[in-house]
Amino acid sequence: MNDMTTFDVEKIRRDFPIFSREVHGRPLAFLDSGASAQKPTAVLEAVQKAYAETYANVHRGVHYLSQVSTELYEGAREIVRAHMNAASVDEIIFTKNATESINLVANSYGWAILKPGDEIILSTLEHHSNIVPWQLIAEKTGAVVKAVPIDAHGEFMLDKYLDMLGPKTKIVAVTHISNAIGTITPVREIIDAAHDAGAVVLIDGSQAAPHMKIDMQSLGADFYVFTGHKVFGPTGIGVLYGKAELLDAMPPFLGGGDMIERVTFAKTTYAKGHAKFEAGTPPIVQAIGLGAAINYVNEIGFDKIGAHEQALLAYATEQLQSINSLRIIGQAKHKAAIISFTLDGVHPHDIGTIVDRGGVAIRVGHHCAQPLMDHFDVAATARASMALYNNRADIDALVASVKSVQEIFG
Amino acid sequence: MNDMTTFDVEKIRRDFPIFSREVHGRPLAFLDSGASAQKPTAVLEAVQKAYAETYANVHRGVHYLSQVSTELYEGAREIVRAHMNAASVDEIIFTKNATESINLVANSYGWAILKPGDEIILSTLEHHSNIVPWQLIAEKTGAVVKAVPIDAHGEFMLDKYLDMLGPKTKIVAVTHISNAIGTITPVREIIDAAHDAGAVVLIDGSQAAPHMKIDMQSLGADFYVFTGHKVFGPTGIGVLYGKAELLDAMPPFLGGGDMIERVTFAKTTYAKGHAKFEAGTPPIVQAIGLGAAINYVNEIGFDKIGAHEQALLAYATEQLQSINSLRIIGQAKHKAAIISFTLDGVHPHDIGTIVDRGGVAIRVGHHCAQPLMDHFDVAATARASMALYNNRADIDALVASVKSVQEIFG
Amino acid sequence: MFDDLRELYQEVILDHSKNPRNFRHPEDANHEAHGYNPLCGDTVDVYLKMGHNGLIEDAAFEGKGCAISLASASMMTEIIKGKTETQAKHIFDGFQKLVKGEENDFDAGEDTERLMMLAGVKEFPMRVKCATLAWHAMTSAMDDKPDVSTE
Amino acid sequence: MFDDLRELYQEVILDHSKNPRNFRHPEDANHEAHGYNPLCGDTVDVYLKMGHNGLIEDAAFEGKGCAISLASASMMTEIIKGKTETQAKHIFDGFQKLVKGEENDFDAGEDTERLMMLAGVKEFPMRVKCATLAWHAMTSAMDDKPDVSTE
Ligand SMILES: Cc1ncc(COP(=O)(O)O)c(C=O)c1O
Ligand SMILES: Cc1ncc(COP(=O)(O)O)c(C=O)c1O
Repeated sequence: MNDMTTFDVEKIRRDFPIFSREVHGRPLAFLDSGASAQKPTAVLEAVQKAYAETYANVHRGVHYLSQVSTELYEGAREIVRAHMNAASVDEIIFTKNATESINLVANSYGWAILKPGDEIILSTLEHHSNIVPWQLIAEKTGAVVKAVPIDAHGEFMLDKYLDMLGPKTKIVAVTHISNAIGTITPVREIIDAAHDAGAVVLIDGSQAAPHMKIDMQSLGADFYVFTGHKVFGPTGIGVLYGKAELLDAMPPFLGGGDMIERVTFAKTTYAKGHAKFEAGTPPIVQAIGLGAAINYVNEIGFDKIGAHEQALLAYATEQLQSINSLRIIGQAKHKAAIISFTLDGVHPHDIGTIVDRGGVAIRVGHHCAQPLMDHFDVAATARASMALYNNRADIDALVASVKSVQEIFG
Repeated sequence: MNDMTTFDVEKIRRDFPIFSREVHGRPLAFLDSGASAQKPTAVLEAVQKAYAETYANVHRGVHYLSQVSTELYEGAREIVRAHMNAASVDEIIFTKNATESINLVANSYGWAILKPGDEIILSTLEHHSNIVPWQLIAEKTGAVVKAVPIDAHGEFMLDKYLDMLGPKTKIVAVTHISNAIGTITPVREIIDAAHDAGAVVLIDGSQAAPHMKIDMQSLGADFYVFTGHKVFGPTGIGVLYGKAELLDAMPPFLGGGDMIERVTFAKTTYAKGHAKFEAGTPPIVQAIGLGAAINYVNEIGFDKIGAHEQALLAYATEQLQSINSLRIIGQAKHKAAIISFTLDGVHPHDIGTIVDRGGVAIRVGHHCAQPLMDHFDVAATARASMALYNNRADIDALVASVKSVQEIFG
Repeated sequence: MFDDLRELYQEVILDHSKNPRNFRHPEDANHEAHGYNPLCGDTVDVYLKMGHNGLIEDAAFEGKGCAISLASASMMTEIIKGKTETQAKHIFDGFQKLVKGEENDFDAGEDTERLMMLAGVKEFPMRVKCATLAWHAMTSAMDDKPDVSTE
Repeated sequence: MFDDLRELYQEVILDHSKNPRNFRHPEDANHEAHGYNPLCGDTVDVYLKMGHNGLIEDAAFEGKGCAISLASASMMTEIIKGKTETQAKHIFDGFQKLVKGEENDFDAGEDTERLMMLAGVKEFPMRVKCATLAWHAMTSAMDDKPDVSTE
C-alpha cells in the first residue's frame, strides 16, 4: 500500500493534538523538540486509559487491576528492550529521566570501581547531565574528569581521544548526538577504542533516540541512556540500558521498596535483575506511555523519519545561510536535524522573544552545554531543533521571523 | 449550601472514572489505596491538557508554550507549598516518588554530616523505603541504624525512643502513619524530643498525605516526604519538603541540567533554592497533575474526608472482627483507615486470589515492611486500605468474600 | 461460588496443602536448595537424596507458603521420587507450560492426572510463581550437584 | 509588525543597548556586585561610587546581555547617579512592579518617562529577569557596603 511506503508529514501532524492550536494568533511552528517533543494521540490515550481503566500499583498485588497494570508496565519494558535490541529485559531499567540514568551509573558503577587518579573521559560536546554527575563522583572518589576536544566544525576529535585513552581510563561517557549543535559522534569507534583500553562506555542517546534506530547488540555500548519526553513519550520517564553482567555486579543506587529481596535491620539483601535499580513505586503510567510512543515511531519507521528530517535539515540550513549576518554554529559532516545559530549584533534572547511572536518556538540559551558554548566563545545561541512532525512551513516561518528580528534591530 | 457541608461519597465516586468498570463481573471494591490511589477526572484532565494544549519543557525557553508550561509547573509547586504550609517554595522539591525523596536526604544531608558511630533512629513500623536508604548511607559513612520498637498493639514506643536518643543521634526518620497496620505515630513528640537531642527529623508522610492535612510550620519537621500516586495524583512524582536553612547547606544529590549555575570542566557551581535538587527535566506534567489532585482533596476538605474514613474504619473493624478466626494485626489507638488481618489456616495469598474473584482488590504480602511482619511473626497479611471514595458496600463486599474464603477452605 | 476458584482450590489441592507429604528434612539428603518468593515472603527448602544409579531416592521439603505452593511442593516430592534427574526436569518443563497456559496437551505419563489438578493455576497468572517455586528449588538442588549429569 | 514587539524594542531601548552609557569600570568605585542569569548565561558587573554625603556619585557597569538587560542597565546608571541609596532602591521597587505588570500608576518623578520606555517588558514575563538583572546587582552592591545606611 502506498500509504505505508510514503512519509506524509501532514498526516503525522494530525496525530499531534497540539498542532491544532495557534500561538499569538499564528500557526505553531514548534522547533524546540530538542528540549522536549510533543505527544501523539496514541501516547495520550495510552496514558489516559492506564489511569482511567486499569490503574493500580504494580508488582505488589494479586488482584486483577494490579495484574493488568503490571502486565502493561512490564510490557513497556519489553517494547523498549525489543526497540533497543537488548539481550534481555533485565538490561532495561526505568528511571525518571536521562539525567537520573547517568547519575545511577556514576553513583553505582562509578562509586564501586573508581580509585584516586582513575580517569573518566567525556567530551566538550556533552550536556550538563553527562558532565556534572561525573564531576560529583570524581570528587567523592578522587578520580579525574577529562574532556575530548572538538574542532572548529564541532566534530568530536577522534585522534585526540585515542591519545587520551590509557590504562587509567576507567569510564568513557560521550553523547551520541550533541543537543546543542547536532553533531553525530563516531560512537562505534569510541566504544571499540575504549574497550581496547579496558574502559567501560556510557553513551548518552538522549538526542539520538528520537531520530534513529538504536541497536545495543550491534553497538556494544556498556550503558546507553535516553529520556522519554524527547522521544514523544511522557515526562517523568527515562531509560538506562546496561549490560547484564555489569548490572549484576553493581551495588544498588536508590534503596527502598521493590528493590529488595529480604529486609531486616541486621542485614538486607537485594533483588536481582532490573528490580535492584527500581526503588519505590516506578513511573508506571509514564513507562506505559513511553511504550506507546516507541510503538508509534516504529510504525512510521526510522528510515523514513531520518530521511524526512535530513531533507528538512538541508532545506533549513540553506534558507538560514541565505540570511545576512546569520552564523551557524556547528557544521559537522554528520548532523542530526538541529541548527544552532547567532545573528550579528542581536542577542539570542531577543531573537527568541521576537520569533515567538511569529508563532515560532525555538530555544535560546546555553542549551545546558556551557563548555561547548565556551568553546565557540558565545554565551548563548538560538537553536532550531526538528522532529518528524516538522514541515517546510515551519522552516519558512522561522526564516521570516528571523528576518523580522533584523528589521527591528535595524 | 448543603452540598458544601455534607460528604456525599456516591458523588465523589462519580469523580473517579475507574468506578464505572467491573472486575470479574462484579462492581469494583477497591481497597488497595494504601498501595496506590485511583485518579479523579480533575487530575486526568489536567494531565491531558498539559500534554495536548500547552506542552513544552520548562525553565529553558522564552517561547510561549515553554512559558505556560513553566507557569503550570511552578504553580503546582505553589499549590504544594500552600497545602503543606511551608514557608517558601524553595522548600518544596519535586522528586519521582517518596523513595527518591528519602534517598535524596540520606545521600545529601546524611553523606554531609554522618561520621562513624553516629546514630540514625528509625522504627519497626517503617516501610522499606524509609529503611534501606539509611542502611546504604550508614554503610558508606560508618553510621549505625537503630529501630525504635513497637508494642503488641503496633504502637510506637515513645519511652523507648526517648531512651535511645542521645548525643550520637544525628537523624531520626519515622513514618507518620504505618502503611501496613495504620498506626498513627506521635510525630509531634518525636520531633520535639529529637530537636532537644540536637538531631534532625525526617517524617515519611506517604500514608498521611491522603488522609490528613499536613502543616510544616506547626509540625516543625526538618524534612517531610510524600508521594503523588497515593494522594490521587499521577505516578512518577514525589515531594520533599526541607527547611530552607538545611537545604541551602546541603550538597547536591543528582547532577545535571537545571541544577547548575555555571559549568566548566575546571569547576561547577550550583543553583540556589529548589533548583539545586531538581536535576534534568523534571516530571513536569506529573507535578501539574499532583497540583490538580491537591486542589481536588482540598475542595472536599480533610476534615470531612477524615470523618468519613474513620467511620468506615470503625464499620470495617466491627464487621471483620465478627468473622471467626480472623485476626486483626495492629490495633493502635490512633489509626488511619487501614486494616491488616490474617485468617487462621489460610495464607494471605490465597485470601487475595479468592476475594479478587468477588471484585475486591486488597493487598496481600509483606507490604514492604518485613521488620514489622517479623515483629508480629507473620510472613504476610491481607490488608484493606480505604480512601475517600470507599463506601460501606466496599466493606460488605470484602466481608462477603472473606466468608467465601472460609467456605472454600472448609 | 466461582468455577475457576473451585477448579483452583480442589479437594486434592487443599488436602495436600493442609497435610503436605514429605514435609521433613531427611538426614541423608545430599542435595538441597532454598527457594524464596520476595512478593509474599514465602520460602521453601527442597531436599533430595540422589542415588548412585542416578535415581532420586528421596525427595522432601519444608517451608511456609500458600495453599498452591504447599500443594505443588507436596505433589512434586511424591512424583519425582524414583525418577531420574532428566525425567524430573522434563516433567517440570511440561508442568511449567501447563500452569502458564502455554501447553494444552500436557503429558507426564502416569503423573499427568495428578499434575492436571494444578492446571487451574493458568487462570491466575499471579499465582504461577507459587505453583513453580518448589520445582525451581528442585532443579537448583540438582544443578548444585558437583557431578551434574545431563545424561 | 507586532505592536507589543515595537513597544518592547523602541528606538530608545535599541539605542541604549547598542551604545550603552556608563559602560566602564571606574577606578574609584567603592561598591560592586556581579549579576548572573543562569537561564541565558548573561552577566553584569555594577560599579558604584558612593560619596560621603550618601549620594551615588558614579554608577557604571560592564557585561554581556540581551538588548533589554543592556538598555535597562544603561538607563539605570544614568538615573541613579546623584540619588541617595534609599531613592535608588525606591525607584527599583517601583520599576520592578512596573515591568511585572503589578503597578499601573508608576511614578519615579523626573525619571518616570524614561523608565516607562521599559514598560513593554510586562507583556513578556520571561524577560522580566533581563530588565531587572542590573538593578538587583545594584542593590547587592549597596548592601555589601559595610556602613550601609537606610537613612
Ligand atoms: C509509608 C510509606 N513510605 C514510603 C512509601 C514509598 O512510596 P513510593 O513507592 O511512591 O516511593 C510508601 C508506599 O509505597 C509508604 O506506604
Ligand atoms: C544530550 C542530552 N543529554 C541529556 C539530557 C538530559 O535529559 P533529561 O533532562 O530528560 O534528563 C538532554 C536533554 O535535556 C540531552 O539533550
